[in-house]
Amino acid sequence: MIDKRHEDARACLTDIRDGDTVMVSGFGDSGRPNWLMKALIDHGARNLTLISNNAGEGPVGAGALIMSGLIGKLICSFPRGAMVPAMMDLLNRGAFELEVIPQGTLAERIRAAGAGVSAFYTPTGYGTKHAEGKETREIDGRGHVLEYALKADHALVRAKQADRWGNLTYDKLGRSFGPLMCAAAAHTVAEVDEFVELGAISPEHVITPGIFVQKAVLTRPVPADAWKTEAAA
Amino acid sequence: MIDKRHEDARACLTDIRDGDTVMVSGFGDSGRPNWLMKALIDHGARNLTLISNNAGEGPVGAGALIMSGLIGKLICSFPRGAMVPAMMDLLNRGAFELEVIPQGTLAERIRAAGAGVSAFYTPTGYGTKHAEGKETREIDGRGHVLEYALKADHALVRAKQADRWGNLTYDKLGRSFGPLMCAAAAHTVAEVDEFVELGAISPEHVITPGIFVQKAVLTRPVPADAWKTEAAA
Amino acid sequence: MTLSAKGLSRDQIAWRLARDIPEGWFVNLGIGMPEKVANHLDGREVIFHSENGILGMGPTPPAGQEDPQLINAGKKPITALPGASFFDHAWSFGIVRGGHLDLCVLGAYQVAANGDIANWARSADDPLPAIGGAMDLAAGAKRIFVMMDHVEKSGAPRLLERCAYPLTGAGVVRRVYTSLAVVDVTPEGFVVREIVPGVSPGDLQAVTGARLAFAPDLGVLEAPAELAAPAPDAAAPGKAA
Amino acid sequence: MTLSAKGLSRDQIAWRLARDIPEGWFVNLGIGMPEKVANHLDGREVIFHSENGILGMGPTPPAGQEDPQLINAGKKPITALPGASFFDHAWSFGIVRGGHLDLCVLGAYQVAANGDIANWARSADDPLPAIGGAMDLAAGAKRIFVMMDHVEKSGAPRLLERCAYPLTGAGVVRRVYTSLAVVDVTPEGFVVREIVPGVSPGDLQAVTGARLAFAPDLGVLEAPAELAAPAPDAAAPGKAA
Repeated sequence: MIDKRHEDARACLTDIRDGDTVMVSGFGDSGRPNWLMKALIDHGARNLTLISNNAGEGPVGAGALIMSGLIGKLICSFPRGAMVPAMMDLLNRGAFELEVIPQGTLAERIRAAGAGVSAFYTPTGYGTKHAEGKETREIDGRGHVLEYALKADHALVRAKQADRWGNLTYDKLGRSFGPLMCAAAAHTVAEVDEFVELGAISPEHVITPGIFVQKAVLTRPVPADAWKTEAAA
Repeated sequence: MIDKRHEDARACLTDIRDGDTVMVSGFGDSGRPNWLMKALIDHGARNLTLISNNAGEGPVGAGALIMSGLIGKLICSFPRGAMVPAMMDLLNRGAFELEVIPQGTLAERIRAAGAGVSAFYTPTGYGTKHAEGKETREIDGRGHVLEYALKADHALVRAKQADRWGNLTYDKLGRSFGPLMCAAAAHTVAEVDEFVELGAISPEHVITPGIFVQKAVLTRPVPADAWKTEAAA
Repeated sequence: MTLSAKGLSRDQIAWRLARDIPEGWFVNLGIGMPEKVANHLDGREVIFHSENGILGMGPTPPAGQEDPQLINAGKKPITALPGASFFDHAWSFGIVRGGHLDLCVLGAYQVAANGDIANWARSADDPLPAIGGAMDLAAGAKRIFVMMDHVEKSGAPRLLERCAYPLTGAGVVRRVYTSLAVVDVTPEGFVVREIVPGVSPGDLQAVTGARLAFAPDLGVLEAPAELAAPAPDAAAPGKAA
Repeated sequence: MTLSAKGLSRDQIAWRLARDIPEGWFVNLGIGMPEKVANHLDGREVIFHSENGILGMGPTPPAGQEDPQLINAGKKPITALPGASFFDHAWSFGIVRGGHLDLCVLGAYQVAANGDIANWARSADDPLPAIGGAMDLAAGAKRIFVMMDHVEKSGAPRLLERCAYPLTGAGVVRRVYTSLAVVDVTPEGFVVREIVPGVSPGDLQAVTGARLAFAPDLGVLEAPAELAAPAPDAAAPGKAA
């Protein structure tokens, strides 16, 4: 019998190796897989490439991961917030590499990876610094930038419900990047409010079909002080 | 007050002009907007480009439109079924032009138009007759075909529920191309089982947000003999 | 009285801009100053989009009723109106990039006479560039209206021949609502449609970094006095995240 | 006894192929012959995809309970199992093209030693080419298994050095299950894994249009006799629509 429900978050992350690429869902505090991100810090794989829309709102989530010293490269759209001074310090010391991408392009690149589209032309960013060094093309009289699919080895995703096939629903604006990342990663772990019986989610209301999800665990709160780690080396 | 609900299907189609491009939703008999397609025949605009996954299953839907002589070009993935002899006859007489596209590429081209992606690289069809004359590119060691967004002036779409903002739900496999076409057309008319009050559809369950829908009408059955028109000139 | 004292408050600019939004438009309001536009629609039904995945965004909830999964692009608590819909980030930016929004209102550091907008960084060398969704919004909506103070706190002009700061979008701005005027961006450059009382075309040109043309039917921009603020505020423009 | 009389029935081919599908795979079964595979899983939980927008497709409903909005890619009535999900065509073919399906089973006119498959047209000049979803399925799934009679009704071979008919996909087939053998497609060409009883490697080579290698541990393909059909049937392979 297929059953993707697991008890131990940390055990779901054992396949994450040094140098892997990891996507984390969410927009700000909404839809962020705190329990899995904390487990990722404890897991301790190093030199990770982290793909997260936000980074730096505070010493939690992506901010805590960056401060943990486990991140070799950060790909995001908005590296701003209370952590800016600390992140600047780490950047100046060369502790990690940063790539900032327009948010819609970030979303579409992730979506493309999941959907088997290897590259696409978008008008976003044409004529700006973001397009420098990129291939461009005029289509229907308008400038476009060529962008490539962005995939990952792993995705950590916050959702609302999961059944044993891994079908997911989300909670309001917590949806955001979740469904895209589930499809774009080779191995997706979902952190959910509740496990439900197979068939409890109407086929009309499944947002992420289980084909995109490898494992699911129940969420638990992460106390603010649990995010703290030794300062990055 | 915004209210996209209308009573008269024919009146919703008055903006359709000779030479326009019209998408129709559905896969086989599922999700096909019969009432609107019959109204399109009655409306009588000529030299239309019709985009429909299927064509030719029988003297209904796209098959009836083709026999009506109003179609100048058909874009589809599967022009097969009981109508093949009649369609062959029309093709041989040059009565319409035909473009056949792999089904996933058709869906993705329509999706791209709605999402503001102007072109994309797909592995589908590389090395086949479908790729002849198309731009190709090797990405990550694999051959890809460049495909362009496919938009329309109008979309006629079958859905289940609509509220006055034009938010839609669908019925099972009747969803298929509907949500993509709503977004890809400048002017979308939805044919639905029922009108519901604003708020009756949970924000979690809206499949097509009203921003993609301009008008909605209640569906009505189209008797088999009502599809008949004079043979195409 | 200085020019800045004659200028509109942010609420007054928002009021003026809101008059140009008809019922039924789908609108994205950038973070910060543009959010005030929602307060001045006089009952017209306008549907607001927030790029983190909602159409039908409603006002701030009462204190104590905030939901951490209901926030806007600025990370502030919102509500979902009856008729709202949630969708993933690919569809949300499909709405943006696909030209489905009737209007996006953005704050800006600078706007150029060719429609260029700069609103995400004051330096091309910013090591932590805050692009967010601004480039997508600038490239995607049917119309881009900009709201901003006419000049910097320092008095430096923000309407320029060419932007000095890094661009968010090239040639995309349709109209600019400043503390002193309503200015269209046309193929021939800036054309002033309305000016606040007590400011002459010459005064306006003097605080503008690009040549201004003036509409033959140049209007007076009179905003409700009750919306006036004690003092103008020239903080950084809002940016999507 | 002729070779064709020694050949497997379609149900027997389906039975053999089904033995290679472990529990938990996501599988798309092409229209026609491949659909029979679903009958031979012996209780293993396998999730079926139909490209018109469902995962968790269940068996044909009882007569009278058909729902016109619940059909498979072949337009035949289906059911939705508990755990099923519906999605639009873009996501459905995202599942296909994105490499998420563990397996797609296709019928074919011809398969070549380089993995090419031809299953959508017998002529490049077909004025009504029935491409459907076959090209996407051929290009997208993690594995493509082909089910087909070993030869045409005319006796002409279907396993060839190069396909004569227009390609559906280039270099994509992993394994072919025919009425006479199980044949892997390898970088060195066809390698036979199993042959039905009573057919020698020489017999098989004689009805094959490409050079065959034979596995050192060449097996005997013995299928349950109760699945044998009265007479083999060599109609056109199924195609997605």
